[in-house]
Amino acid sequence: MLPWNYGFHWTAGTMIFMGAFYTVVVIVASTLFSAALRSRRALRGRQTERIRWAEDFHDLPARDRQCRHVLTGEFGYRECPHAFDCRQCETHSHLVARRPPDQASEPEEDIFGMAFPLDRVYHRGHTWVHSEPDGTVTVGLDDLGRRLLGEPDRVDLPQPGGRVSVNGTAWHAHKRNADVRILSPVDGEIVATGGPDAPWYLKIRPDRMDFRNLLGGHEIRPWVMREMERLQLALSAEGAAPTLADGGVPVQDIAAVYPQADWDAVCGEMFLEA
Amino acid sequence: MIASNPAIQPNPAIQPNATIQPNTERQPSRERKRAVSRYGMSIDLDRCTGCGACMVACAVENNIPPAHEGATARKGITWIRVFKVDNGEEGPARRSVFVPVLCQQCGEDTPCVHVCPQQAVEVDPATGIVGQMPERCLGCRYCMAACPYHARFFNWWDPAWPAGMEKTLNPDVAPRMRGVVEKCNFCHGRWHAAKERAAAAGKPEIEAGAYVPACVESCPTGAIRFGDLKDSASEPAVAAKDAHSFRLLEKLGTEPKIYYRSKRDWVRQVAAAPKPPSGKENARG
Amino acid sequence: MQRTRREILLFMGGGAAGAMLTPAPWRLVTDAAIWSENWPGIPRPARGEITARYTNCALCPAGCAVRARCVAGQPVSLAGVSGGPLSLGALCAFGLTGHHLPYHPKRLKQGTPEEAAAAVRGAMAKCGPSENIAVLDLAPGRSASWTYRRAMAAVANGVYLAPPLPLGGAAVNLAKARIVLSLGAPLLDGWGTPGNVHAARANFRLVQAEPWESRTAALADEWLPIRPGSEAALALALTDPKTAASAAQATGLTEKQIAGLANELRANGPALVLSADDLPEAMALNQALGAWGQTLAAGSEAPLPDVWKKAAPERVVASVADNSIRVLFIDESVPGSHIPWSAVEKKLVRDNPVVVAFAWSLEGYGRHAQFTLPTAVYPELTGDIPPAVDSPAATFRIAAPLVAPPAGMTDPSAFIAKATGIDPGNALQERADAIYKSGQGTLFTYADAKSTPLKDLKPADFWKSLNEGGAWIANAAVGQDAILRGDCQSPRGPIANRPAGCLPANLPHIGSLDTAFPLPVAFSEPQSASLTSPLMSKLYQDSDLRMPPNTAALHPDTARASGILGAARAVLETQYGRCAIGVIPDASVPPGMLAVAAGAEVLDICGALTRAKVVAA
Amino acid sequence: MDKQFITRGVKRCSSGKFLLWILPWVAMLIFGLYSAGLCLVKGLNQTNMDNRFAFGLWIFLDLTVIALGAGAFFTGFLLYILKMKELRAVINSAVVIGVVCYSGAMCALAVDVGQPLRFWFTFWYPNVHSMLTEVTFCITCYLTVLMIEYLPIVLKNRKLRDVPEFLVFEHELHKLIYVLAGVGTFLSFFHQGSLGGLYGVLRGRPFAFREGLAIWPSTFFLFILSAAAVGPSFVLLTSWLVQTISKKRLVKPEAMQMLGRISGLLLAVYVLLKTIDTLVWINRTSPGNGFPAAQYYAWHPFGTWILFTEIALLGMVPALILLTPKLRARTGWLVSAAAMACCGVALNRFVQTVQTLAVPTLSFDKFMTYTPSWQEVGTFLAVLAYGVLVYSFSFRYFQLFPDERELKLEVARVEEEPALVGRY
Repeated sequence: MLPWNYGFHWTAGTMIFMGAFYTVVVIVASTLFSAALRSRRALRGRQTERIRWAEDFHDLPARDRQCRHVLTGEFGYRECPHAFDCRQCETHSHLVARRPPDQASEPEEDIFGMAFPLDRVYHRGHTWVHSEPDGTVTVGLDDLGRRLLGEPDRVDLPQPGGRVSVNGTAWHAHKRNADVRILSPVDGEIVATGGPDAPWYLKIRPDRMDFRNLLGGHEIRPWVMREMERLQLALSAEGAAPTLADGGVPVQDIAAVYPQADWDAVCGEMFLEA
Repeated sequence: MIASNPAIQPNPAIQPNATIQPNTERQPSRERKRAVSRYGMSIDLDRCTGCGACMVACAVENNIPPAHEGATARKGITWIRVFKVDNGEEGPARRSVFVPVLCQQCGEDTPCVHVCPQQAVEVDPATGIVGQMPERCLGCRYCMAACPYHARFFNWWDPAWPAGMEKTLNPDVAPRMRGVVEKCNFCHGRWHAAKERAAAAGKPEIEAGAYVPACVESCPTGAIRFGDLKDSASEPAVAAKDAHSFRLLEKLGTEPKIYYRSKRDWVRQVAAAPKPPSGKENARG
Repeated sequence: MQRTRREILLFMGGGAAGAMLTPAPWRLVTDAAIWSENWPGIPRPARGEITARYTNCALCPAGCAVRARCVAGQPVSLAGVSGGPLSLGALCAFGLTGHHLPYHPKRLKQGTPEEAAAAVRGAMAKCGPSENIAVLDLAPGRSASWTYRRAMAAVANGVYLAPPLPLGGAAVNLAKARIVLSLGAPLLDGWGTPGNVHAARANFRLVQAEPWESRTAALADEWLPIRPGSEAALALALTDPKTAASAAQATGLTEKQIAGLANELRANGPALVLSADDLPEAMALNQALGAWGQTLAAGSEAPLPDVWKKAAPERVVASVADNSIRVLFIDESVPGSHIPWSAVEKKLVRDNPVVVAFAWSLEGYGRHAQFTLPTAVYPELTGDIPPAVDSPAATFRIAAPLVAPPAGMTDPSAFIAKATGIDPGNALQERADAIYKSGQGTLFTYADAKSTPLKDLKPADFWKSLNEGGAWIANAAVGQDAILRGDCQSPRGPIANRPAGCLPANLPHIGSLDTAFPLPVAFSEPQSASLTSPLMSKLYQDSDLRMPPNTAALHPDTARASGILGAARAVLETQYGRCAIGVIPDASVPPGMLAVAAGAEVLDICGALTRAKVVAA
Repeated sequence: MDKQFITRGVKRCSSGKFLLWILPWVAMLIFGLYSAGLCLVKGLNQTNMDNRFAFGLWIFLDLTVIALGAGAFFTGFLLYILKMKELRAVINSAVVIGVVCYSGAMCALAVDVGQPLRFWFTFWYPNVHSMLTEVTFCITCYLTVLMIEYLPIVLKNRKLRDVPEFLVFEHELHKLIYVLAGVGTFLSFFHQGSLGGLYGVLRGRPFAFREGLAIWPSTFFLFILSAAAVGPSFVLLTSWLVQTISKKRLVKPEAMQMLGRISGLLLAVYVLLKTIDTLVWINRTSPGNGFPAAQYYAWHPFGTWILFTEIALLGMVPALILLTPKLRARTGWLVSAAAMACCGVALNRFVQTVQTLAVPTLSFDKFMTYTPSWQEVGTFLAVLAYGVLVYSFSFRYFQLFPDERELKLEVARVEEEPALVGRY
């Protein structure tokens, strides 16, 4: 084992054997060590939220990781390489550049009786961002998200003054056995908090007025259609009835209609949480 | 753990032609360190009466405890074991021979040495004796699986002597604990004592006949002879050249140092590989 | 100055790391191995000055010379003595482990000598005229034996009993023999003095006539596998050719073979015939072959003090009237030949006889006696060794104690002498003096392997050397003062006229086949009723080399016929009784016989020439 | 009650049902631990092993279990080094199997040696020429590696990952997993081989002795190959078992078939080489040592049938099945072929350990037989129970089959199609 204990000979065999052994030990040890080091750095650098989202995104089924441009039909099939953060995506900016400015006809999209006002942009985690004149933005749940949670049992809002980051946790909502974190659509500092009964959940002073990562305009309909489809799947996967209760129009509190469904799983699906 | 042992004397009755003569072979000092002597044995099967004196003498010398009541012929500790071997015939045609089997002290890639995971088995370069270090042994028994002669033994039980009998233990040999392997080492205690006597007498090497293992000393018929194979005058060296000599499983190429001898042809077949079952096997031995 | 916790921790950590770079911790770890060797429960051999001490083995009449390696006086191993008179450096397995006997778990620790003495006194007092007081001496020919004979001579109707002497007391001179016919005698397996036998072996041709391949048969020059129980017939045919035909039938040999053997014996003499049970036929054959005076001579003992001459004659148990013994002393302090208890028992008076056994374990007659008084055991006991059957010259050898016997041991001769009111004196020394007076013979001392004519010694030195390991050997085969043994009172008389001269008178000669007990018994191991060293387990348990005591090996067919096929245990039945035995199926034992390893139980029911049967347990 | 520990969106049986399932295994484990304890306290005299049968049931168990556990390293190798993405579906399960097998084998070994307290001697006084040293070193290292590979699986548990430190560490460790996979492959390569070498080097046992390359007898390479071949088969087999017992779809059939194909491919190569090796041994090695190979098979019950069964019946046949796409596509064939492959390798290990010792070497030896004592069997069962328990718990609380959720939705989708179509 070591040169100065019994039976150690400086033979080629010993050298090779021990060399290999210690190499392995060193490699394994350093792997562990560097992993520990990197995670320490990550923790220091408040990367937890980013990592959590990266993991969740990574664990999403392939078909839920689709690029937004697949929804609009610009791609047949494309997995989003940027974890739904289009701000770093060249492809996206190119496509947007080529896209004709869309003329919004009516002020809001009505999809299955759900209102999706066009004056705001939507995050795929079912939050919207609405720019206020005072340079802040308000963030709230979109209609589908609202109906999924219905009257939430509990909502844990962050303290004003705290920070949120894109795809990081904005707040937590509890409904039945569901405990979901709602993804934040923007980076910024929390100015004020509202709640389920207030028109918005959070008022945020964003770092940059850059909402490229959010959906707007004509993207909304196909997206919501797709979301409904996912909802259908999630529901039936949880052993709920094949169609929505009232022949299509989601009721105000969908959860109430499916008492037997594993609401945790459904919300996990819809709010993009593993 | 080795006390000097002047009481052991050569036994002319056992070593008739052991006229005191120094080891004639003189190697250069560098050489000597590697191989001073190659101790070996010759066993005359035509003289072995199967009395078992060697077995008990060995047990006495090496502090091997009496058998635990659960011990059997396959769990017992017998560094040297006398087998009754027959020619497989029935009735008047049957012939038997007694074959003492001990560690054959293989000289070429000794099977048990290189399998031991922790250097508990070593060949002493000075004597060519395959040594076992029980205090180093893990008890994995790999060496036992490796030994073709079944000359290695595992301590299945804690060693136990009847009350008072531990007074008769040999101070030159430490008793072994449960769970370790042990084997014949040509009575290492005796070798050490002989070495010390030689040193005390100012001789470089142990003189022929000054060192004999217990089994050799105890054999009433002198069937077992012991000596240095490098010393061409020694009994085993002579026996090795005998036309009627053979070694067990010679073809394995492990160069065992125990030479057997018999004038009976069928006995010499014993050296060969086992025959398929004849259904005529002896229930004993 | 102030130290922060951090600094202290750093210091300790650094210290630990630094220590790792020194050999200390590694040495420690390495030594842990050695420590783990000395677990509790593993005895540590005692240390001490190592010396060599010499004595004679008292475990059988061979009395082999013994060199004991002692640590602080305690013998730790025994070995033969090179050039020892008869034993020639050889020692058997039993002898090699003799030093364990005092520590045998079954050793007898205490007895009640006072009560025994009182009982004996009482019994002797009311001993009727037709009743006897007897000593049964299992190892006759010792000085102690002469004490018993004197004691029995001192009391009215005292009788001295001993088992029949081998060859009726004759002595064998193997050195002279050129051809030996052994009728099942275990010549190479414990017969006589191993060293002597093996030394002589080279010079004679050995023909072993025996039903199964015993150790001797395996090494004989010729093995005649005869039918079980036909030894006598063969011997007879060899003596008297007229019976050859019937012998051929009985033995399964051809008449030609028998004739050939007969010629061989006559042509290649001097010949010697030995048999397992001292067959009269064998002795007759010896005489016919003219072995007498050549390979056979009258056995003789060392000279006696004149005062000892007034001694009771040596008698065999059979010669005593039934129900006539009121007081019986049995000396089995040294192992000797065993007489079936039932044979002894029927000699005792009906109304409470007193039987006092002197033994070191309860394995022998102690199981039957009212009183068993513990004695010293070799190598504790002091005594001389009876003449060996293969020693033509008279010898005197003392088994000097190597270890002191524990307290509370009884000395048989002292006890019997006291009971009979004689003075035992120091028998050994008196005899040594008598020998010295005879002035002949030589003394062989073991320590220096020197033999000195008696003349050149002072009496004190003679006595001293005898006690420190030595042997006196008479010069002539029969010294003028030698005491002849057994029934061979006058060897110079014409043997031919006294055909029965040296025939053991007592042997029941079973010629006809006994249908009640169809299986002749052959003893496959050296017979011994007494315990052996626990290490003997190496021979019968750790390896199947020998059979454990009280077991029988028999052919599967025999087992089937006896209805015990596959059984591990069975019951052995003989004319004397029955006992439980272990059974080993062994195809090498021919059908129709038993190869038995004797133990006390078996010997209790097996005399000479026993036939037996085995039944399911 | 343990809901919050179970991965979101996957279905697990009720706690009560789960308890019912583990109960018998726990009982078995307790019994096993008792018998193992006997062997440790009273010594190995509790077993039926003896000086002739120095190895018994346990060594056979160790060799087999380690061969089956090879799936861990080999799947890892294929996934992380050769980038076979499909195998991501089973890697976690494979790692757990590896952990179970190797730790189980280690425990069995600890009972098997006469002086367990001296286990560290091997590291302290290593004899680098001994195959067993290599095995001990590699297995210990590899077990450590497996544990580290197991760590992320544990930390990914729904409750644990709420702790930021765990979440982050798991994430970072998983990024470096390929390093471990590489090391694991290296180690496995050597100890699997050395396990074979263990017997191949026994010059004193001509039945086992083999010639080879440099210091390695042919069995060295055969063992590596057979282990690599049977590893995926065993992963496949377990996945199938879990699917059947839990009545869920866990692995995509493509992944299963891929495992089958790989297994079949390697098995075919193995069988080929094994055959060549056997022929060389029969015609050269063994006679060279004075042992006509025929006589080994004259000792009943170990006739030539055992050779045939090992190589042809449980080697060639499953290899062919696994290599035939048609059959492979049929779960029944696929699974039974995998099972046969596993049995084949188990039989090979049995022959190596038990038959080697049973066949006499000295001409006056008897043919040795040996039946394990109940203590040995008990210890054997303990390892088995331990394995089942660890796997059961891992399956319940950790995400062994990443595709499970997707497959679940998959099922739903299939049922949904008509309804959806009906919508538009």
